[in-house]
Amino acid sequence: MVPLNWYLMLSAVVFMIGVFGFLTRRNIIIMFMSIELMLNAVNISLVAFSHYLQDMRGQILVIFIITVAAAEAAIGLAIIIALFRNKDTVHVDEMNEMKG
Amino acid sequence: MSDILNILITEETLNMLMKIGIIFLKIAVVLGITLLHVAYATYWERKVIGHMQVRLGPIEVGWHGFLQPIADGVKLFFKEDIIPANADKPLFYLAPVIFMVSALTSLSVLPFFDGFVIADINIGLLFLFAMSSLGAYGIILSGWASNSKYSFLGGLRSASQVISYEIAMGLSLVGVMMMAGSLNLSDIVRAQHQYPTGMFAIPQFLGFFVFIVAAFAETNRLPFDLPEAESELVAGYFTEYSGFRFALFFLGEYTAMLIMSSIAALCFLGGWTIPKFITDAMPLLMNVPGIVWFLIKVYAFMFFYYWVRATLPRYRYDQLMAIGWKILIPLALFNIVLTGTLRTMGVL
Amino acid sequence: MSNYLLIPFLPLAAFLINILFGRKYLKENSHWVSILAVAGSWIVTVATLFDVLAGRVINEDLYSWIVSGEFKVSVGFLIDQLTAVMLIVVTTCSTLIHIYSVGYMHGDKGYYRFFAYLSLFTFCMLMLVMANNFLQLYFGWEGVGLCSYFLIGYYFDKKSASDAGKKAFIVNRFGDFGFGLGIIMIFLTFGTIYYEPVFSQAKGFASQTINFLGYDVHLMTLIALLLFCGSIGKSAQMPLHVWLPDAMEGPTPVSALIHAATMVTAGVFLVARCSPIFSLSETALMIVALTGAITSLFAATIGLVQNDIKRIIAYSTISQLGYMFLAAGVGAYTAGMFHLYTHAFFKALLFLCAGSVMHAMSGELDLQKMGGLKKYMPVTYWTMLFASLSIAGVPGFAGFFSKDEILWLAYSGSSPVGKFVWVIGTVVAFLTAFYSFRLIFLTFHGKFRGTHEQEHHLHESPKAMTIPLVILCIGAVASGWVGIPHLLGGGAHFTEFLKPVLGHPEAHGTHAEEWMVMAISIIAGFSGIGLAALFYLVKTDIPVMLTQKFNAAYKILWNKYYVDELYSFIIVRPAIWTAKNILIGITDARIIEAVVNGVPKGIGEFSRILRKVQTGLLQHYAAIMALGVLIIVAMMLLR
Amino acid sequence: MLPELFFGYFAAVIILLSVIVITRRNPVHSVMWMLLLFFHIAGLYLFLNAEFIAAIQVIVYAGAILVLFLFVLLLLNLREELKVKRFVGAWPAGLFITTAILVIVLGAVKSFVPGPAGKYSIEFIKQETHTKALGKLLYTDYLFPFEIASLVLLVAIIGAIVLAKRKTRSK
Repeated sequence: MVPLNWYLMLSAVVFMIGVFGFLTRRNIIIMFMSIELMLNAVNISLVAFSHYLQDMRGQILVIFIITVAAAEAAIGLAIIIALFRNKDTVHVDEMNEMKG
Repeated sequence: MSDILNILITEETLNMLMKIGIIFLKIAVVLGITLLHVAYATYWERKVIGHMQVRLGPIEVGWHGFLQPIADGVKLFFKEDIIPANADKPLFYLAPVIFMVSALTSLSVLPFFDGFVIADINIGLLFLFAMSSLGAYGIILSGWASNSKYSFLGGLRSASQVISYEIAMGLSLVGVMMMAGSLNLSDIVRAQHQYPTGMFAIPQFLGFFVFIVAAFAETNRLPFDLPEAESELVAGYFTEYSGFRFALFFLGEYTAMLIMSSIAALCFLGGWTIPKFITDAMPLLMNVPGIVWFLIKVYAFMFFYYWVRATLPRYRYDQLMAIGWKILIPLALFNIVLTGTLRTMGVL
Repeated sequence: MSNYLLIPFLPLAAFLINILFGRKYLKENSHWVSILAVAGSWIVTVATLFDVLAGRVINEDLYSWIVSGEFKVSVGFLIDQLTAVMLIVVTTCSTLIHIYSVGYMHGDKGYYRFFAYLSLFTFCMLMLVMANNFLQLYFGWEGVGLCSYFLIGYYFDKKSASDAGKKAFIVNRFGDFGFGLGIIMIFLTFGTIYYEPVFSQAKGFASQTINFLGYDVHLMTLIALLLFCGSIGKSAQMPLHVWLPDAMEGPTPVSALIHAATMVTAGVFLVARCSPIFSLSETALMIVALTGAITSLFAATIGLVQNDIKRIIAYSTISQLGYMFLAAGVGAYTAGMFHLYTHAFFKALLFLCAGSVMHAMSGELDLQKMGGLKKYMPVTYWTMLFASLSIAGVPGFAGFFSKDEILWLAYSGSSPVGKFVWVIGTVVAFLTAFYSFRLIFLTFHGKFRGTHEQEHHLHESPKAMTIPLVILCIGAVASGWVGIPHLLGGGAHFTEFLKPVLGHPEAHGTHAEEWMVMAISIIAGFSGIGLAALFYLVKTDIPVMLTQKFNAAYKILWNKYYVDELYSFIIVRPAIWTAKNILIGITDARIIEAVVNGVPKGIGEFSRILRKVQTGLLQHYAAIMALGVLIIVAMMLLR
Repeated sequence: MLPELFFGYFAAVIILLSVIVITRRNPVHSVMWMLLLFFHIAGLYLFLNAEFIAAIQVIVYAGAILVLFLFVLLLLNLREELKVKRFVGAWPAGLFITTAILVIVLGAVKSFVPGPAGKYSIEFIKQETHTKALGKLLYTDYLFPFEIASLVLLVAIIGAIVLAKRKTRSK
């Protein structure tokens, strides 16, 4: 039997890889994919919890997370397209109009 | 050494190996039969359309051109494999494989007759959706990786077409799921057998209609073969492919047709069973093996494919999208509401 | 019976409709809304008056307005005999003047605004008189003040008009300050500001004193005088009378309604309403009487020499208001109210006639440029003549009865200054008759002295103006008949009607004395008229000679006793000097500017440093967030 | 032994693929690796007896979201992407922060104590079938959140159309 902790550690590692990608990549689409990675990491731990605690709530939550991820991807990508039209770039470090 | 073997080879592992062996055998059988069918589907298509257009079709190779598919296969196999210089090579290689694999994988959940299915999983229908949505990757990637205008436009067109009609197709099958109360294809067939009309095509005629149209669009067949509209896009997303890789796309398309026909047979036409009222009238038919009924239904649907191809003209691209989003999806949604209402009222 | 609520709220509705929709939609039809509303009020008022005559008094709260600890105020209404009289005066005058304004203001660009303000004024005035507590009274009081300001400055593009508006507002502040203090004192003393408990408890505090700046002050005197401060301001008594003549810058209907018939009498109404308090303090009453008498004389003498037709009537108003205070001061509140009531009609009429004259003269106000208008505008002439006869105290006219009652009660009353103020009152009666007829003779008789162009233009005013004149004229003649004294065989109904609220002083005199007082006042009135006729009809060189002979006295009167100059010297100029040199020069430039500029400058500098943090780069924020997560998780783990 | 091996394979591949996904220069390749990653995650879900979740993982994530990514990538012209720097200058700082959090979280996972088990045992799910169990719960106890999720999706649809639509020049 695989212990639950293994899943949690896997989840943590994947999540942190996602965070790293988000913090360091210049391409905003890859940053978005990093977010998806983080969401998936959370899903892994939720499904694992659900299985080990014999409770369906974790998987219900996963369904909602996937829903939100889909919505987020749709909106986010639409924003990226609008952004690309205006600025002709997808590099985040070239977008600093909000600089104080 | 033998100690380790002894530890590994126990009763349990042997049993497991046995099971795996049976599964591999099943896969081999299914693949062999399917590929053969696919090959001859091309032959029959040429023949049927030929006769519909009052010409003969292939006739030279073998008796009535019966060996034509084999000759075609040999030819494609030995043709030069051309790769464009500026192509994204890994993806260029990968695209037809994804396309073919996604089609072939779907076969694993199709029950050909009672009990004969490679993987009898509970979410068979969902698995089919998943795999059919994967096909889009092969199309998009082939279009993009070829680094060619025609391929790229064809790829984009096809991908948006496939994605759009996937929704309609999925929704059209929801009615069936509600009728059967299961996602398992075998259960769906059994539920139809229990049902008075014997097949869901009758109570689910709306869903069946949506499914047929969506299936034509999903497989990029006429009248919806926009991605490969010769007059506009040469050959669409596989313009740059040749030889064996072209053959993979070709096979993939016909496999997808076969799978769509199978789904239609399983979900709407009663699969390997025939309606009870027929067997009651003619008990003799009980002795016919289920696979025969199943194949008859599949062939009938394939024939319909050819028939439509020979008859209908091609739609314009915006018309295609309009049909998908403005007619089929609302219709499918209406079908779901209707089915749900009638189910709760106890009519269906 | 609860339809009495319509009385104030109809005009309020008219105000809202006009102010919201007047400019764009109603435009020249604005008057319909206002007139219908105020006429509706008048009808309800008449109905209410009959209820009150039948002996029903309303005193109820509509809803809770302010509740703060022990302090509770409602919007409430008290309709007793006193209120009923005021209601009749206010709604009648208001209705007629609304109608008159249709003709007078015709074609003005701020037409809707004018009617909106008139309606708002009517609403506030009605709230004032219908209040059942001091705070609501104060609300109405300030409301009418505000409307007065709006309407004096109605021609705001004219500097003198906007200045006059400001002057009225500022001068009234002085009085209202005292009034506010008076209300606070009432609350501190009685713990409530509702009339009914205050007045019923007042007797219990009659002898109470309060230590104020080391002096023991009689509590009731203090409260009464503080309230009287408000009256002085609003009713333009000495020394706060200076605003009223200037208020004539407003449109004439405004002068008639606000600065003659209704608002300015609010001070008298206040004294009458608070009569239970005033009656407890002999000192306060004495001060009221003397203030009234002196103001009355003072304003009448100024009125003798002025040439501006509206100013003469304005001084006459001040003088007559002084008369009412004189009456109240000798304890004859009913007589004061009676005079208020009759005065409203004839004074409003005088103003409207003056407006009619102005209308004909294209805005000319100078008496020297008029003359002989009688044949051009007969209706105006006759109505104005009747009004003047009334104010001069000619027997049979309204003014005669009220003035006579005041003089008789002053003479016969128990007030220590009664005889003194009677003498002054009689003199004023003479002066009043004189200047009123000086006005009539100079305006309507003799030869026209204006330009040829003006003469060509002379005409009678339109129907919308003359009809109210005629109606008011009936009031100016007949309104006194409800109060014919017993001596002349009348029933003194007015006095009897108000007795339950205001009481009535004992008259310590015989019938002979009463006849004597009446005769003296009649003689005073007729001699005034006669003298005016002599000076301005027969021997027109006498006034010129007199002014030359008594040049010094004439100068003083012509310059209104230099009161404005005195105020300017004592208050206005020091205030301006302080504002210029200390407030602007030091406080504003050195202190406030320094703070105002320094604070944002400091914030700006701080922000300049702070905004370095805002790089605008998404990943910096994300990294800081992650760092925060790191710190929080680490803290939770190490805890 | 076998389950551990199985898990080890999946975990190793998932971690490896995650790293590959975020380090690829070509975003299209990233997407393809991510596709593979999602299949492995779906496999892990199957391993955890969550077949329905595995199916929608493939259908929604692989079939919809990633296709959307791919579409957007194709719509944007990213040729120069292959020539420029992949990471921001301060990536070591990011690495440091991430590693630090990871170390702490991994340390914290050790002290995790599972709560009491619920009624959805493996046998129970097998008997009822996973989809049915999930559906019953979703349409009863979680009906309201479910409806909200549908609203979120509606907003996303409209929002995406509004945002991505090319602005027609107003006259």
